[in-house]
Order: sequence, then C-alpha cells, then structure tokens
Amino acid sequence: MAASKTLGERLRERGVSRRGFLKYCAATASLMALPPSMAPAIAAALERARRPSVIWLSFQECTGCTESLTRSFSPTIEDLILDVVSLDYHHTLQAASGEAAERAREEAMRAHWGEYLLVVDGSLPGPRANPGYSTIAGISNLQMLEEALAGAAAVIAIGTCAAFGGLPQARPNPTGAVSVSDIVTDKPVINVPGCPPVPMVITGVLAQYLVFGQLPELDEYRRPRAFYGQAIHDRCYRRPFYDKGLFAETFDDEGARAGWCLYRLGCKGPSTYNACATMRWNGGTSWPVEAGAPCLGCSEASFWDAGGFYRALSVPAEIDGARILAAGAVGAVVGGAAVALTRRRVRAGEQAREPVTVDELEQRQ
Amino acid sequence: MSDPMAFLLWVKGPMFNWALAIFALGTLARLLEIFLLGRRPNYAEPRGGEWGPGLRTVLTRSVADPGTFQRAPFDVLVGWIWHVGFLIALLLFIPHIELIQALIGLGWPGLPNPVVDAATAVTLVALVATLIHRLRHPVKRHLSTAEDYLIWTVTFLPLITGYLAYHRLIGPYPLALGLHILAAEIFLIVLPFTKLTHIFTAFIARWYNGAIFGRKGVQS
Amino acid sequence: MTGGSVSDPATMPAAGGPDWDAAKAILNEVRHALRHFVATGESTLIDLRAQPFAPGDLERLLAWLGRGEVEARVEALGPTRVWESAVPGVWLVDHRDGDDQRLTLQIEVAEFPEILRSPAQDIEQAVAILDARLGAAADGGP
Amino acid sequence: MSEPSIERGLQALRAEIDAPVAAFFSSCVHCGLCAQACPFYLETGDPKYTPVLKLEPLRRVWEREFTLWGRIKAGLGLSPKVTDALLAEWEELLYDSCTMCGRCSLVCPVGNDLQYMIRKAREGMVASGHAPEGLIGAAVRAVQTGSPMGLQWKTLEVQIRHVESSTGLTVPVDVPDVEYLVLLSSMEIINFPEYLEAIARIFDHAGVGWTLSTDCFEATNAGVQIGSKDIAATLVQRIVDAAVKLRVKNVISPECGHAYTAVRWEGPNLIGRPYPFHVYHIIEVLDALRAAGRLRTEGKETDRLSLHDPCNLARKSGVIQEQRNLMDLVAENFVDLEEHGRYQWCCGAGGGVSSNERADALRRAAFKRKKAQIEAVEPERMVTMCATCRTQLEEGLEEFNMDIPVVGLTEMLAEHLVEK
Repeated sequence: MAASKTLGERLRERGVSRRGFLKYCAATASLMALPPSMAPAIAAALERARRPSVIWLSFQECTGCTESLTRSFSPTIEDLILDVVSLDYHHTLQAASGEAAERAREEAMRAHWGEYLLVVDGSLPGPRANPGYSTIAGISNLQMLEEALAGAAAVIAIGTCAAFGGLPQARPNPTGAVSVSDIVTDKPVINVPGCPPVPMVITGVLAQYLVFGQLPELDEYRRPRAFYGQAIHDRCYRRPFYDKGLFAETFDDEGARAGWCLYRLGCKGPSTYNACATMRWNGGTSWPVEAGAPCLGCSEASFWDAGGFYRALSVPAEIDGARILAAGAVGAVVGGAAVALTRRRVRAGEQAREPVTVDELEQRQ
Repeated sequence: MSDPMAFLLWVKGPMFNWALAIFALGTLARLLEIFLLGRRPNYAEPRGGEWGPGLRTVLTRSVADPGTFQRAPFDVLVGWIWHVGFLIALLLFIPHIELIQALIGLGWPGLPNPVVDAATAVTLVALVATLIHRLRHPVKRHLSTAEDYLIWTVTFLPLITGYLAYHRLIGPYPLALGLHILAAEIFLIVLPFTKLTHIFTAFIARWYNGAIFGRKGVQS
Repeated sequence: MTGGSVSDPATMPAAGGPDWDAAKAILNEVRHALRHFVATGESTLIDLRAQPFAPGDLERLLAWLGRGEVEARVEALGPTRVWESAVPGVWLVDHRDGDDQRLTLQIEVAEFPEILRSPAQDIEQAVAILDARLGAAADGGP
Repeated sequence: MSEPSIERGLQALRAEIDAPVAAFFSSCVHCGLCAQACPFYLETGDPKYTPVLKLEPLRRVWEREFTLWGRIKAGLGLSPKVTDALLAEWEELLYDSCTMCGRCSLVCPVGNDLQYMIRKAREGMVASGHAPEGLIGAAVRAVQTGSPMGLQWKTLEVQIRHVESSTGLTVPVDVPDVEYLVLLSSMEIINFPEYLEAIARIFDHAGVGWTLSTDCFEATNAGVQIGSKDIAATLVQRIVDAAVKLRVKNVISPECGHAYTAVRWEGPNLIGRPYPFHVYHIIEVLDALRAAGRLRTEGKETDRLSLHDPCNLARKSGVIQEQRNLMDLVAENFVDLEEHGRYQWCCGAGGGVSSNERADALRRAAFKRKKAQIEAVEPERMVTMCATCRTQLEEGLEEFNMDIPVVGLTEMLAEHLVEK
C-alpha cells in the first residue's frame, strides 16, 4: 500500500499544475463550507496529508447514501478525494465480492489497525435484537461493527439510519434497529445524517478529515457544524416570504407558483439542520424546497415518526379529539354534580335556617 | 441519541392531548360551577336593561377610566401592553394559527414575523416590569400569594421559551421547541384551576357587573 | 471582449440597487471588500456557491454586475473563466471541472485574480523550461 | 332562640354565593386597582384596606366549597378554613373601612362588583356575631322603635306643627289614596328639619298630593347596613304595609342615599315580591316636576356652588342628571367636581360607617379624598342630597377649618319657588 506519499506528491505525480492545485484547494474550501480565504491553509495541509485507509460498512440501508456519494457532480474533485483516500472495503463499490471482499476488509483492518477511518451507512439490529435480521457473510452487523470499531481511529455515520436509526427504526421497529452511536461509546463518531446526505457534505466531511486529520467541530447530535450549523429555514431563499406571512396553501395555488413559503404545506425547514439550502443537490442545480416540495426534515432524529410530512411543524402528530371531548364532558359532569351537591346543601341549610333577630344581635353586646 | 427529539414528539403528541384534555375538563367544570349557581330572581322595578349594558361593560371595562389611569398609569399601560403583546404572539404568529386551525378548523391571517418578534420582546420586558411592580408596590405585594407568582411564571415561560426557540438561542432546536410547547401545555393545565380562568371568566364577570349596574340605570 | 464597454448605456446596471435580499447581502459584502482593498490593499474572496439564492438570483446578480474590459480563461484541471465586472476591481472567477461542471464561483476583489498570476515556483523553473524547449528546438525542432 | 355562631355565619355566606360571585372570584388577578378606587386605602396608605382583600372570608368559602380544585385543596389541607378568628379579624375591614360606595366595582378591570359582594359578606358577619356594636345598636333601635336613632312619632309631630305654623300649610298625615307617601330619615328630622318644610312648600306649589304615615315614617334601613336580610326585610315590610294601607301610587325616599337603595333595589327582593307601588328619590320627583313645568322658580344662587353626588344615588342608582337639571334651575355658578356622577368619590360615612363609632378615625381619614376634590374646585358652598353625606361634609369641612357651608338641594330649590 502506497500510503506513505503525501497528497501533494500524489497530485503532482498526476500532473496537476500549481494553478490546478490552487483551484483544487479553492474548490475544497467551498466543499467544506469554509471561507475561500482558507484555501492557502488547505493547500499547506494538503501538501502534508497522508492517504488514510477507509473501511465502509453498509448495514440496514438502501444504498441511497452510496448512490448519493457517487452522484456527486464534482467528479474531478470526487475522484481526487476518493483517489487519495484508500477505500479498502465497500461492498457495493469494490470489485471484489464474496469471501475475497471480506478478506480485503480483514487485511485492511490488520494493515491500518488503529488508524483507519470507519464509515458506516445503515442502522443495525441492536444488542437485544435478533442478529439474524441483518448479516453480511454470515456475520451479524453488530459483530462486524464491533470488530471493525476496535481498530478504527474514528467512525463516520453516513445517512440518517446510521446516525439516528432512520427508517428501519420507525415504529414499531421490528428489527430492533439502533444507530451507530447507540453502539459506539469509546470512539469519536461523526454523524452525517440525511436521507441521503447531500453528496458534497459526504465528501466535504471526508475532505475535512483528510485535510486536517482531525474531527470537525460537532453539534449536539455530533453533526459537523460546518454543514449542519444552520437550519434550512434560516438559509432558505423562501424565508422572506415566511417572514412576510406569504404562504403556499396548496401545491398548485398562486402562492406555490410564486415560490412562497411552504410552511403550511408541512415544511420542516425550521427544525431541520442541513446544508441543502446552500449546497443544493445535483451539482447545485436545485434542492427540494426550490423544487416546490416541503422539507421532510430527513437529517433530524425521529423524522420518520414525527407525524405527516405535509402537516405544519406546529401541528401535533395526532390530535385525540375524542379524548378532549370526553374530558370536557367529564369536567361538565363533575363540575355540574359538585355544584348540584353544594346547592342542595345550601338549600337544606336555608330551610333549616333561623332568621337573625335583634335579640340575637344584642346577645353579643 | 434522539432524546430531545423524543421529548419534542412526546410534548407534541401524548402530552399535548393530555394538556388539552385537562384544560377542557377544568374549564368546563369551572364554567358550570359558575353558571349553575344562577341568580336569585330580582323583583325590583328595573331602570335599565341588563343585556345591553352587560355587553357594553364587557367591552368598555377594557379601557380604564381617566381617574384610574392617572392614579395607576403603570398598571393600565403595562397591563395593556403585555396583554396585547401576549395575544399578538399567541394568535397572530403563523405557526400558532396553523395549530389552531388544525385543532378547531378556524384560521386567520397572521402578522409578519418581525412584528410578532418585536411584540414578544416588548411583552417579555413588560412582564418583567409587572413582576418588579408586584414585588415593590405595597398593595400588590400585600395581595400577592404564591399562586400569583406561579401564574406569572406560567405566563412568562411560554413567551420566553418561544422567543429563545425562535431565535435559536438554546439548542438543540427540538429541545428548545419542546420546552416551548411544554410551557404552553403547563399554561393550559394550570389555567382552569387558577386565576388564569379570568381569560374566560373576566368577560362573564364584566357582563354581570354591567347587568347589575345597567338594571339600575348606570353604565358601569 | 464580449461585454460592451463600461460607458455603453445599454449595459450599464439599472439605477438603484437590486431589490432582492440575497443580492443585497452580497453587494454589501462586495462594497465592504472594496473599501477594505482601497484602504489596505488586501484582497477578498467571496464564495457565491454557498448562498441561499432563489432560482435565477445568481444569473440576475451576474447580469447586474455586468462585464468590464477583461476576460480570461485558465486551463487547469478543467477550464476556469475569469472576467472583470463592470465595477473595477470586482472579478468573477468561475472554476469548472473537466466536464465543464461548476466547482466554485467566486467574487475576488483584487487588482487581478490570484489564479491568473504565474506561480513563483513555476517561474523559478521557467529558465530551465525555456532552455529545455530551446534545446528541443536545436535538437531538431521546427 | 339560637345564638350567632361560626356555623350560622358560614351557612349565611354559602347562601350568598351565586353565579356573579363565582364569576367575580374566578376573575380576580390581584392587580390591586380596586385599592386605587378606595378612599380608605388611598387616604391611609395601608394595603390591608384593598377592597378585594376585604372579601377574603367569602372568597375562601367559595374556593373551598364551590370549586373543584378548591375542594381538592381543602381535602389536602392546602386551603385555609374560615374560622371565627378570621371573621373577627375581618370585622374592621368589612365594616369600618368600607362604605359600600361601589367605586371599586366600577374600576375593576375584570369587572368584579366588589360592593355587591361586601353586602353579601356582611350577612355572614351578622350571623356569626361579628357586626360592630354601633350598627347593632342602630338595628335594634330601628326594629324596636321604628327609628335607628330611637326617634318617636311625637318628636316628628312637634316638627310638623312647627312647619305648619311657619308655612301656614297643612302637612298631610295618613291621607289615603294620594300620589305620594313621603318617608323621612331620623337624621334629617334631627339635623335638617328644613327638609320637611321644603317638601311641604314644593308639593303645595306643584299641587302634588302627598302624605306622611304614622305607621312608618322612617326610610332608612339599618338591616341593609349591618348586612342582615332578616332585619332589613322587617324594616322594608313596614314601609310596604304603610304604603299599601294608604293605597299610595308612589313612595318617596328622602335625601338619604342608603334608604333609597334599600327601598328601591333591595326591598322587593327582601320581601320576595314586587311592590304594588313605585319608589322614587325626592330628587327624581323634583326633576320630574321640573320637566313637567310644575316648578316655577325665580332668581338664582349667585355664589360658586358645587355638588356632591351620594354614592347610593348616583353610582348605585343612576340618578345623576336629575340633580344637575335642578341645579341649573336655581344656580348660575354651578361647577362640578372633577370626578362626579358615577365616578364620584364617597364622603366616607356611608354603608353604616357613620353609625359605627369605632370607625370614626377611618371615616375622618376617608373624607380627605372628598376634601381634596372640593379644594380643587374651591366652591363657596356644597350642595348634596343625602343627610349622611351632608353631616359628614359639614363635620369634615369644619374639622379642616374650611368655611364651606353644605346645603340640601331640596331646601335650596324651595327657596326659589315663585310665591303664589
């Protein structure tokens, strides 16, 4: 494995000019959502960067995350990133299959023990679940994760399933699916949620690790702040309409055509932290809200169980009208009965009551 | 890992239904407790009507008479400011309107967010001022019970948590939003069992006041 | 030169600033960068990719900024197009990859964009390269 | 015969709680604005005189026994009981520091009619034996002698003779089937005998048929003041009996505030049926005569006059414009106090306070509010139409060495009648 060469050396070997390298660094800064002024620092770091080994495990997943990654519309940069990264195991992307593939994984683990980056997409049946719900080469997901974890430098959980449990965990969670961080306790974990995550965010996080060799700053959900630091809502180009109170009421009304805010159509942008509004999808072509679809909140925990996608964020998941009415009726009965009892008592008291006389008054004197 | 989100879903789901149920139970019980008591027949020859003056008082009592305004300008002004601000935040913030529409099917246009935001900020300041006033004014201090401070807190919390959530001043956001909803639910639960009932009963009280005076030919 | 001259009224930006929020924010940043450049000589880079643009905003902004006198093209890891806007010192740098897909689009407030400068390390080797080329010619070149 | 007791007091309080009371207590937010309407708080600065606080015994009964949460709280021991000690402590607050002027009822932002509840709370105080001595004395004298001051018919008879000799008119006594039965107040008979003479002259002038009744001449109602509906009913029944016996069409309440509200508004409910006659305050009758052109006057008072509206007449009965019409008839330099009519300030003596010697200091303190109002207008004389108010104004102004005489409106009017 030629992991000893720095990235700078490798790029020059590939005939990348200095202007090309400068451009590469500018693109990388942009990718990492860093200010363009960081490009020189990135260049310096990249000159020294080593080629890390990456082991990518796919568990209860739909391959959407991998699809997203490979649909990244910056193939040059992508190639470069993936080229400088030694993707030693990824059972969808690698050429080898079957036992050869598993051997590659074991070899890579041995060769880079304690240094490799472990990438996981998909949730996995938890310790108390039937491990048979998801296995690879006869090995349960949990066992494979725990083995791979032991020698990993850090773990990147790609996609909402790996980060938060995702759709496999949706009620009633038949497979007992858990997230990676439910299992990992002693290794740094970076969550890169999204269903799937924005491709540039996946590569951006990898680039960050590659360039700086350390974990980025994370939020409460262990998401890199660089990409998940702001709510969709706060970066949405439709935000001015929200602030002015201009809303699309249906998917085909005037407001929808005029590009007004989709809050009333269920947009979860206010509670969703992701980079869609600025990074966009398909090489910056568009993103869901721009396409007229409310944000589903796919990069947030429990988005799958948080009520209808087309119900406004402030509306409760389910309104139990029957219970409220029943409680009201109980209140009416209890209140009514209590008053009736009091009234009966007062009336009985009045009937038995003796009028106040002046003689009685005088007794006090 | 999903604790704040689980919390948010709990306050938006089961807790919300519980809060509304307790609110419905308590409010209906209280309203019946009032109306079922009724009034004794009044045999005195009336000088004026009851309904008209009663309804008029329901409206007019919102505005203080000039003398009272002179003697207690703080109470009148700040009282107005925070009540109006609270109502703006409650009834004219779009997400709230959405919620009300989902609940009762009635909706209305909201105000632009910067306006609601400003109203909320003003209301928060006004509420703090009312607390200070309550702690310092001899009559208010003397009158105040633990319940009064509880009610102040219960009123303040939905506003401050809403403000913090809107401006994302505390995180993570699901926790901030969840706390806001929970604060509103506490408000709903506490309402029927405390002086917060005045939200409904003040109008009943004003009507009785106007009717009692109106019958005697005085517009109260 | 594909753009009209600066004095051509047909390509002059419309009077008054653009009225959409995203453009306002960026132009404000550009203005700040220009003042900073005049005062200190330090250049500024503004990434136009990670902006909350509405559909068409970017195109409108570029149209509003207009075209100045200079336009250049760099071939390195795919094409990079560079042009000066109608505002002197405000440059647009459009990095694209080999498939002509945009990598980044930046505004650079400077005398000229960094990407156009010949890298010093390359110039250090320039004589050698020239000699090599001359040698190649002597050996039987054209 | 049983004795007043806490149990009887609680029962009386319970019986007084109706829908308005429940709505009022449900609505109080402890804003304290009622204090800003109360002369007793404003002039003493003591927050214990905050009106709504005076209702604490009644409020506790309501909370503990008439609300769901209150019952739970009471069950848990979290809601304090109404004890005899509490009622004893509240005696001063409910009697000495409240004239039931009703100003707080007009100011309360949530619309609580506090005065309505004070009246009710006093029922519990009487039944539990916590009424002030002065009021008990007045009530006992009223029931036993027919007058809270112990005045006998023969005293009035002397005055009647006096009026007859000075006017040359006959004062009709026990004349049946006339238009009006005229009632008097003992205080008037003793302090302001001019009133009877004025009535005799005005009614003669206007050609009004009227009479006094030897069965009942007293209009005041110590039962209403002390807060006993039993005693109040006894006293009202005497008036009704006299009026029915003489088959009069109308009963005239004298220049006395509480007498009017007692007969006019409470009376029918005390006896549990409508009257077969109408009740008017003398000022209403005089204004009706004026409107009908039956009062021909000459000359006007030229000095600066102002008017004190009795609470019971103005705020609590809606007689506000009538006295102003009459003032315009006989005064050319009349100026109203700044807050007047339904927003007038109490003189500090009503609601039984003036019969309660223990409350003297408070009564004098409360007057300072009225005094300040009068000072602001600087009248040369004050006019009013309630003997209690008039006595309080006279005493108070004298105490502060203010040389402002107080006159009754009826007698002032009588002085301007065109001579036949």
